[in-house]
Amino acid sequence: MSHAQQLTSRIRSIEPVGEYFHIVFEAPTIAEFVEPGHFVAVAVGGVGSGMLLRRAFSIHNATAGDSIEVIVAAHGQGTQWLTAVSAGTEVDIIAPLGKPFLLPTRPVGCVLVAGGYGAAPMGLLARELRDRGCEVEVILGAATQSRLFGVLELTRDADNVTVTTDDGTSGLRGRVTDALPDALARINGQAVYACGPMPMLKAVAEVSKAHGAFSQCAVEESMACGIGVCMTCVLPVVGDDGVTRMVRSCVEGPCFRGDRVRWDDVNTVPVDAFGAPVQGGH
Amino acid sequence: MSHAQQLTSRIRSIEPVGEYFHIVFEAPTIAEFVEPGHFVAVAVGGVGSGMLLRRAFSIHNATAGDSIEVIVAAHGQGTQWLTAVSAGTEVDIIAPLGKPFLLPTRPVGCVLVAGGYGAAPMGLLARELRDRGCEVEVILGAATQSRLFGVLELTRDADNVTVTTDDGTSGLRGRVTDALPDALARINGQAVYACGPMPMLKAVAEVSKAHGAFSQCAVEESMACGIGVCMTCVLPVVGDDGVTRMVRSCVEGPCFRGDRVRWDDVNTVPVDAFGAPVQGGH
Amino acid sequence: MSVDLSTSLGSLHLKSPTATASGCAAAGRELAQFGDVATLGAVVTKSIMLKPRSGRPTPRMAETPSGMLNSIGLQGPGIDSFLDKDLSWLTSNNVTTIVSIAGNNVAEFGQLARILRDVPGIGGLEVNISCPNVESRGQVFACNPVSASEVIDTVRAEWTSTAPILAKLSPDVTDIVEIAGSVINAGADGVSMINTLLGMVIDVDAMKPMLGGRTGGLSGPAIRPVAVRAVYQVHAAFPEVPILGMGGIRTGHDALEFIAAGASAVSIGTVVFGDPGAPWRIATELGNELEQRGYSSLREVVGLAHKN
Amino acid sequence: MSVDLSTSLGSLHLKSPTATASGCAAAGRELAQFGDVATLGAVVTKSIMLKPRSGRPTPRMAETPSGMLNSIGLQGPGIDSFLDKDLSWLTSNNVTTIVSIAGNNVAEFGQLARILRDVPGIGGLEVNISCPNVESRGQVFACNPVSASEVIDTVRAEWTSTAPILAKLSPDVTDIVEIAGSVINAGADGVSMINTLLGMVIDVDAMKPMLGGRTGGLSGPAIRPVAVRAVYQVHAAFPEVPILGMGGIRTGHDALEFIAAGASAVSIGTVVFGDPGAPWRIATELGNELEQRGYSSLREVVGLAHKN
Ligand SMILES: Cc1cc2nc3c(=O)[nH]c(=O)nc-3n(C[C@H](O)[C@H](O)[C@H](O)COP(=O)(O)OP(=O)(O)OC[C@H]3O[C@@H](n4cnc5c(N)ncnc54)[C@H](O)[C@@H]3O)c2cc1C
Ligand SMILES: Cc1cc2nc3c(=O)[nH]c(=O)nc-3n(C[C@H](O)[C@H](O)[C@H](O)COP(=O)(O)OP(=O)(O)OC[C@H]3O[C@@H](n4cnc5c(N)ncnc54)[C@H](O)[C@@H]3O)c2cc1C
Ligand SMILES: Cc1cc2nc3c(=O)[nH]c(=O)nc-3n(C[C@H](O)[C@H](O)[C@H](O)COP(=O)(O)O)c2cc1C
Ligand SMILES: Cc1cc2nc3c(=O)[nH]c(=O)nc-3n(C[C@H](O)[C@H](O)[C@H](O)COP(=O)(O)O)c2cc1C
Ligand code: FES
Ligand code: FES
Repeated sequence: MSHAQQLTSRIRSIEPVGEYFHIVFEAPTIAEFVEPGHFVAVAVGGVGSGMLLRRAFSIHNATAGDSIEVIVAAHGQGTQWLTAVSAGTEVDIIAPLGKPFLLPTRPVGCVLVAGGYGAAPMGLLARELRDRGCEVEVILGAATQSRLFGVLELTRDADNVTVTTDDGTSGLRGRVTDALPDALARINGQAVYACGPMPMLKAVAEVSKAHGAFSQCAVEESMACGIGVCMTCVLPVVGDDGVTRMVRSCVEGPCFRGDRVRWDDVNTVPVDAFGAPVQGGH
Repeated sequence: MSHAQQLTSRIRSIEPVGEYFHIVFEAPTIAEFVEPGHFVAVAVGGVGSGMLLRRAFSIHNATAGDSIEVIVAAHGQGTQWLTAVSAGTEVDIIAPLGKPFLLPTRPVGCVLVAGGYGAAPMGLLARELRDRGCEVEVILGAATQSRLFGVLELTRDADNVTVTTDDGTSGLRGRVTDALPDALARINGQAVYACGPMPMLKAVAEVSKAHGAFSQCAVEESMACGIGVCMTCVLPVVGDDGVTRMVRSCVEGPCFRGDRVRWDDVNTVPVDAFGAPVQGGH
Repeated sequence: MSVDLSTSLGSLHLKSPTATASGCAAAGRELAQFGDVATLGAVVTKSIMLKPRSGRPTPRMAETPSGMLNSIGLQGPGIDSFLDKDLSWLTSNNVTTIVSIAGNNVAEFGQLARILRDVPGIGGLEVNISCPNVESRGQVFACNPVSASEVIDTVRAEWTSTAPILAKLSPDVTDIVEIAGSVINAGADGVSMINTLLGMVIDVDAMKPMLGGRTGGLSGPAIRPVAVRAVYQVHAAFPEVPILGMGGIRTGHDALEFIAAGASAVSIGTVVFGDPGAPWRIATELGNELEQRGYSSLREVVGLAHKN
Repeated sequence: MSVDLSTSLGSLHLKSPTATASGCAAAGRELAQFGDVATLGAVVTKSIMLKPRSGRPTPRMAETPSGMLNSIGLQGPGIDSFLDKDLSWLTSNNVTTIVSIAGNNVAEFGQLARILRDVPGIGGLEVNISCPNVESRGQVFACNPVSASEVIDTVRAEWTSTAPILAKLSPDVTDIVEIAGSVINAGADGVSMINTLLGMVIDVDAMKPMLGGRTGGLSGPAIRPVAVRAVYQVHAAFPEVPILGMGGIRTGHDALEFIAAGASAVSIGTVVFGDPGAPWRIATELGNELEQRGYSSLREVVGLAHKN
């Protein structure tokens, strides 16, 4: 486990990219420890803020000794604040956090599947995989063209990029999973890496499994602490011993084996989970 | 009573002056209604702020059709926020608020006495009084030189300026009231205008009375609403009928007749006040 | 806007769902600079007592994170002056008015009801049995089901008008549903909730409580989750009883939470201090929130969160 | 720094006045990345139950203005695993540890006390009788003086260690002084307060409560004035009884409010989520606040706001 560092970071730049914002944080002591799939937790709101909790973002890029980068969708209050501050603003960040993607030890074909800003961690991952000799296919999906992220960058960093949009405004009309079997076939894919909304992750995990590929999914659960102390971010995951536990996605994830997450039971406590309430009281 | 307007104002500039900040708010529709002694209430904290209440500042200057200006001491969270934002930031303001200084109808000698940022409204007042043909003496005091405000400006706008500091770093060592009798004598002063901390106002009111001058004191009570609806900002004031009432300093003040405020009873409800608790229950 | 925002609190029809909260808009007049008070759902007046009252010593407020403490102590001119100066202004300006009353004892509540029952122009009565800013904690009627129902009983007995009686409840109780039940039994037509939570800030320089009254009432967005919970619980227990919901409402989205939890209308309190136009703005925003979600009226959403 | 920040909770000496709050630092290990856990006043562990417990369904949290709601539901590994993995880590790292326990019924509290009494390395026991995140409201022992004292009675009877028993109280009661009195009578050496306030957020898109557990516990700076008031009231009534104060402490200045109100030490909860270094930072800040005001020790300030 890499140690997370808390630090006051200067925002070097904020630039719009489609519907998102690309933010560069100065983080000289952090960047070298970042692996693909790590996230950063950013304090928002400044002096007198009513927002106590940090916002989590996948690390999009890390330049050793210098900076880390994220891709942010302006969603609620916190991200609205963060995407509206000016360059030069200082914010408190903690990184790297979470378990990164598990990387193959041998050079195998890998398919990277992302929905919307889920593409944020994929460049770092693609480059790492190619450094290890893996052939890399990427599938990027979104509801509509303006919500696609990373097409250009990944075209450079991967062997092939397929784009899908729900409304057909870019690439194929349809879902990322429609394109997954072909991509797997093209490179004899053994591993699938996914980041995006829960229903997408579930579908990717299923398609991967059906095609005999190992999958790693980066989940996005609501997090209060991001460092493993609060137990808000749990989801039901099957352990090596076959037992389902409510595990913390901030420290035991966000990257999980797709075949181990009980996707249909997310937001519930399955009756067979470790410590689940038993009939007739606890 | 002038109508207060609520408006989203762009901050045109923020400049340090000594220990204070001079802030210019664009307020084209408001400026023409400002009279000396009016205040503005500024919302602070921006998106997601935990600070609900506005901050009140005396209006330092108003340029019709254009802007209003204030002098702010960075004190707690809200003023720290306000003095740290960059020019161009939009903030919600309400002005003009409060009862302004009561002006003499004839050209009489006037002494303006201010402590620290209490000098903020004095330029506007001095110019108005001189327009009316009054001779104007000003006494500016502070704990130390860096907390003096407005010396240069008032040297231009008044007939004479006396400076006092507690530590003697500028002007006379001592209190503003030490200089008041002489100033009154010099111009045969009939009216005294004061703005500053409560103990100073009390002293000014007493000295004025002793010298047969009418005094107007702008008080600074903690305010939740600034518009007269909450009853937080009250202090005991004697009415024309001789009855003491707990009156709202935001709408019936902040400028009060110095001889009507019961200075020693501020922060209490005098037993003879209208509606005061009576022995043995209400 | 195509959404019907009209609503009612028992027999009182409201053209808009946002009212001012008692003590946060005086008697409406000062707000007239910021909007047409007659277009509000209602003005709920500052709680009025029989006699003039000077309130508690200052400081009377402290800003707290996303909230504030106040210890006003029900300063007011007494019922006679209120009728003469305040209610007459409201009536002559066609403002829907809910008069809030507070007594030092049960009998005073009855006297106030007797005085007010024949006064024209009163849309409803809010009975403030929950003000924490009184000299002794023992005076908070709403903290005890028996004394709460005594007050409402007495008011009900005097109140001959058809305008609804709303009992204003305190969140500072172990079981707010029990208190609600007791005032409903005693004849309240509806409940208003919540009043402030008892709180304190210490001035660590003077080393004593900051407020002149030592303790004060905590209000504002900080307490909103407590208020929503209270509304939800009471609506679950008494689905037919109209609720005037309040506690930290800042936006139309917040107001919608209260409506979905079971409030028929909402009062805007502390937020008015920072944004005097809030009662109007929030009504507009609430309309937009409903429209975006495909609702055509506010009424269909009252209590909807209980159905899912 | 020249200020003596050491303090005590009954027989437990604390080298620093800031502890972690139960449920907000797990069992301390994750915080070790941000500071030396052994230098904290204490780690108060997440409330542990007899059996493993999976907690409530997600979502388990909602951010609220200056606060948050949680409905974790006491997820934990059960006492055996706790002793094996968590307490052993704490002990071997020389961490002052206050173990928080929670039971489904009175007997379970007793069993937990019996298991823990002979385990070395336990500095104190915090008895969580106030968690709102349980299936039925009836289970909140701290809302009733009788059931509260039953729990403490039972724990006291089992507890042979000299380490203090702290009863953790809920603010969701009409009279917290009464509850404090009942647990003190039953043998608590001190009280911890406050636990969270019962609250709710509605998801107005799904039109149902946001949290999986419907209601949750409100914590953070939003509730600080309620917590300070509770500490002040209980210290006024029982000046000799040590109080571990908590509720929205974010800075040393906030901590000083609690100390002045009567707490001998403080726990840092929700603020740790946004600032994991907070328990250390706040101790330093508190030292500075005391120094600036000319105090030479924390002890001389405990309860000082009652003297003025
Ligand atoms: C591991 C991880 C990686 C993420 N990566 C990215 C990314 O690269 N780019 C990006 O735009 N977003 C990302 N998100 C989602 C991002 O954290 C949320 O959009 C953001 O927290 C919402 O904050 P807000 O202030 O806009 O919304 P609010 O509704 O104001 O947030 C309120 C609270 O809920 C939490 N919350 C709300 N929505 C989410 C969510 N979807 N996921 C987690 N917490 C949430 C917030 O953190 C905050 O504590 C990621 C989330 C996680 C957990
Ligand atoms: C009529 C009037 C005119 C004023 N003119 C000026 C001026 O020209 N320049 C200037 O620097 N200051 C002025 N003040 C004081 C200024 O309003 C406070 O310094 C400021 O509100 C403090 O806010 P804060 O966020 O720094 O402090 P915080 O302690 O965070 O404030 C918390 C709350 O208390 C209120 N408050 C705190 N201190 C004061 C105070 N001294 N007076 C009133 N409310 C207070 C705040 O408004 C806020 O609601 C004036 C106050 C009044 C009432
Ligand atoms: C300054 C102030 C004065 C108040 N005065 C009264 C009052 O006189 N009568 C009453 O029933 N409630 C009074 N309240 C409580 C409010 O009506 C409301 O119930 C409470 O503040 C919660 O709503 P809010 O968070 O929107 O302010 C007062 C609140 C504040 C902040
Ligand atoms: C996520 C979370 C989990 C909590 N779990 C527990 C718990 O297990 N036992 C307990 O006694 N209190 C628990 N609490 C309450 C805290 O210990 C504390 O009493 C309360 O949150 C107020 O302090 P704060 O505002 O500093 O968080 C929990 C609070 C939070 C936010
Ligand atoms: S977010 Fe707190 S444990 Fe994961
Ligand atoms: S500040 Fe609200 S009445 Fe004066």
